[in-house]
Formats: sequence, C-alpha cells, structure tokens
Amino acid sequence: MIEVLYFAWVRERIGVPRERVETTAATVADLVAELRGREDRYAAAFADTSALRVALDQGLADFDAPLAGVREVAFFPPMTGG
Amino acid sequence: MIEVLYFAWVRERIGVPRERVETTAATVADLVAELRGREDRYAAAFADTSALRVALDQGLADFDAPLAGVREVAFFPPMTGG
Amino acid sequence: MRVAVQSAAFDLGAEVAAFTDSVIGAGAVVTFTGIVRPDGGLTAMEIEHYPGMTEKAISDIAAQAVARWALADALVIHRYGSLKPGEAIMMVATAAPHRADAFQAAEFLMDYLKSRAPFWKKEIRAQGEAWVAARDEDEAALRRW
Amino acid sequence: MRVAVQSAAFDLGAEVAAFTDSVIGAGAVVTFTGIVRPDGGLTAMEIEHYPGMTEKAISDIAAQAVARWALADALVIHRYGSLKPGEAIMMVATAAPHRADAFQAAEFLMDYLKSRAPFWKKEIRAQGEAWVAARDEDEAALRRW
Repeated sequence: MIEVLYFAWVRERIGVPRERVETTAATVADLVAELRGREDRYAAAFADTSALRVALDQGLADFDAPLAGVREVAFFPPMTGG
Repeated sequence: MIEVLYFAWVRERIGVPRERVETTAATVADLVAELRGREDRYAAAFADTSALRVALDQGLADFDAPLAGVREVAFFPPMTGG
Repeated sequence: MRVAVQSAAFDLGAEVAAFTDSVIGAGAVVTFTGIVRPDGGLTAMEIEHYPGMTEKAISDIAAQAVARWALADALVIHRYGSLKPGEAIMMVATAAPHRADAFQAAEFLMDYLKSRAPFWKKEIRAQGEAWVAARDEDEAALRRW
Repeated sequence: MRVAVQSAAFDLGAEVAAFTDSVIGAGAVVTFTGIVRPDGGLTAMEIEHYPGMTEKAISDIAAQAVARWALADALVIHRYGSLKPGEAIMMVATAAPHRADAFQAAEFLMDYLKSRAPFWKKEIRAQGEAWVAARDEDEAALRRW
C-alpha cells in the first residue's frame, strides 16, 4: 500500500489530490504503467512523463527509482516557485 | 584662478580642504608639478600620483587632461564607497 | 536561518529590518522580493504547494547556501494560496561579511526556489485559468552553481 | 529614481516597503544594504564625501542602470559622517519585471558605488585611525560590466 499524491494539472486531470494505491510495482515507471492502464484520466495525466517530476517520500527522484520501502509518491509538473 | 579641493588623506597631508590657486598650468600634471614645488606638505601629498585620482568640475579625469576652462579641480585617493 | 511557508501576507519592511538588525557582524545584506505582476489582465495568482516537502526542500537549499557562502544568516518566506497583483509572493534575505557572497547566495536561493521547491503557479484571468509553465532559462540558471 | 546623500540614518524597513509598494508592475525587487562591521575593535567609521560631485556621480550611475536593464525604478541612499558598528551605511534597491535584471542592476550599482562615487572611509579604533584602502578586487569587479 502506497500513498500517491498529485499536484497542479496532474491533480486536476486525475481529479483527486491523493489516494492509497495497492501495488507491487518495483519502480516509479512500473507504477506509472499500472496507473496508466486504470482509466483514461490516468492515461491523460501520465501521457508524457518527460513533462512530469516525481518525489519519493518528499525528495525528488527519477522515474527508474525503486519503490521498495517508499511510503509516499508524488507526481507533479516542473516546479514554478519564486 | 582655480578652486582646488582635497579629500581624505590628501586633505590631511596638505592641511586644508580647499584653496584658490593662481596658475597658468596647461594640464592637471602641470598643476601637480607646480603644487609639488610649493612646500613639503604638497610634495608629500603628490609624491605618487598613481595613488591619486583627479576630478575636473566634478567629473573624473586623467592627469594629462587640459585645465582650460576648468573652475574646480579635486585630488583624492581611490574611492571607497558602498 | 528561518524558513516560513505560509498563506498569510508578510510585512516586507518589518522582515527586512528585523533580519538586518539581527545580523550585526555582517557587512552586507541582500534581499529579493517576488511580486505578482499584473500582466495581461491577471486577476489572481494561485500558488499550490506540497506541504511537508516544501519546508524540507527550502531548508535544504538554505542550509546549502549558508554553508557554501559562509553566510551570517539567511531567511526565506514563501506564500501559497490566492494572491492579487501587486502582492508579495516571497522573499529571501542573505547576510555575509562581503557583498559578493550575499549577492551570490541570494541568486542561488532564487534559482533553486524557482525550479526545485515544490510550488506551482496558476494565473487567473477573466478569459480563463492557466498553469504557469516552467521556463527553460530557469532550469538553465541552475547550471551555473 | 531617487538618490539621497545624507548624514542622517535611514529607516531601512520603511524605505524597502515604500520602494516595493511604489513599483507595482515589477515582479522583482532586489535590495542591498551595507553595514559597518565591528571588525577588530572598530569604534566608528567616518565617511567623507565630495558634496555636489557625489549626487551627480550616483545619479549618473543609477541612470545608466535604469537604461541598461529597463528598470521600473532604482533607489540609492548613501550616508556620510560618523557611523557606529552595526549602523547601515547605504542601500540600493532595484525593481524590474524579472529577477535577473534586478539582481544584475543592483550588483552593477554596488560595484560602481564602491569605486566611482566620491566617498572615502576612515576606520576609527582605540589604537588609531586608518583610511580604508581601495581593494584591487573592487576595481576588477567593474570590468565585468
């Protein structure tokens, strides 16, 4: 069981800010593939992962990072702070 | 007749902040040579002109600049503002 | 070093004065303030963030700046929520013995906050809403550090 | 654009707040504040200047910055007279649409004020007085512009 968070237009496309996901995905990329297969709104949000960033337990990570031991995954577009 | 101003340690060495000088010097360098010949305190202040800066009518200038039409000459060390 | 992530407005003058007064010993204080620009009929700027990660990311960035430039102190305040044109979004302040360090640390903090702190801006206009896209030049700015 | 050369202390917080409030339209405000450092038992910093030329030199420098970086506004306040450790000597503020311009213009102003505005600093200590020597790196800093 993993907590998955969405921000900005990823959140808007998927329609929820967070959800608990039952998964055995080994990496972020595997999790994305699983989510894409769920419903159109996920496929739309994850259509182009080069436009997305991911954080594992609140630290930036790569899409090939392993999920073992991770409790919180967040997907969002490139940040625009400042 | 020209108004000559001194600042910082140049002022301290010469002992006055400003004075009127009767001169026919053609350039700043000529004026410096005249002043140097006056008294020891001038010779001390102008011993090394590479350590000095000059302004003509309140604008930075070179030591070979002509004095024609100039009303105010100022001598001072490199500036240390900010 | 203080990091504040808040929806409330902050008092820029009071923050700058308090920061500067608190760092006697430093010769140079640099501040940056980001303001919502009233570009093209903008009525509001909505700022979303990632609670928890935001504070951690900014604290990491600020600690890096303090260590790298031997800062006397650093301050970051960043707002989220709905802001109107003319309102201050955020500020950073840095204090160092000499000006070059204070300037560089402030620019470093800004470059990282722009592209590495989890904030997202949405522009609200009468014609509609649009998420602000990350700019290539902001990503490029990170490479100089 | 405002240039003030004065012996009186200035209210940093109030100046920064007023400057920032007055430039709605700019997205970025950068300020620099120079403070007397209490180095090695310094009891006072005496700042001499060249009345008349000072205002002219600073106004010229500020006008160059405004033109070169298309600034919304710029502010320079520089004090003279006897200042104690911890007191603010001077400040600059710049406002521009984007941060890079505001930062660069503020650094340009500081580099020029350091070496081209007619101020001279003297450090007063119990052991004696000494004029601050110009630093080669300050002269070198001018070459980047």
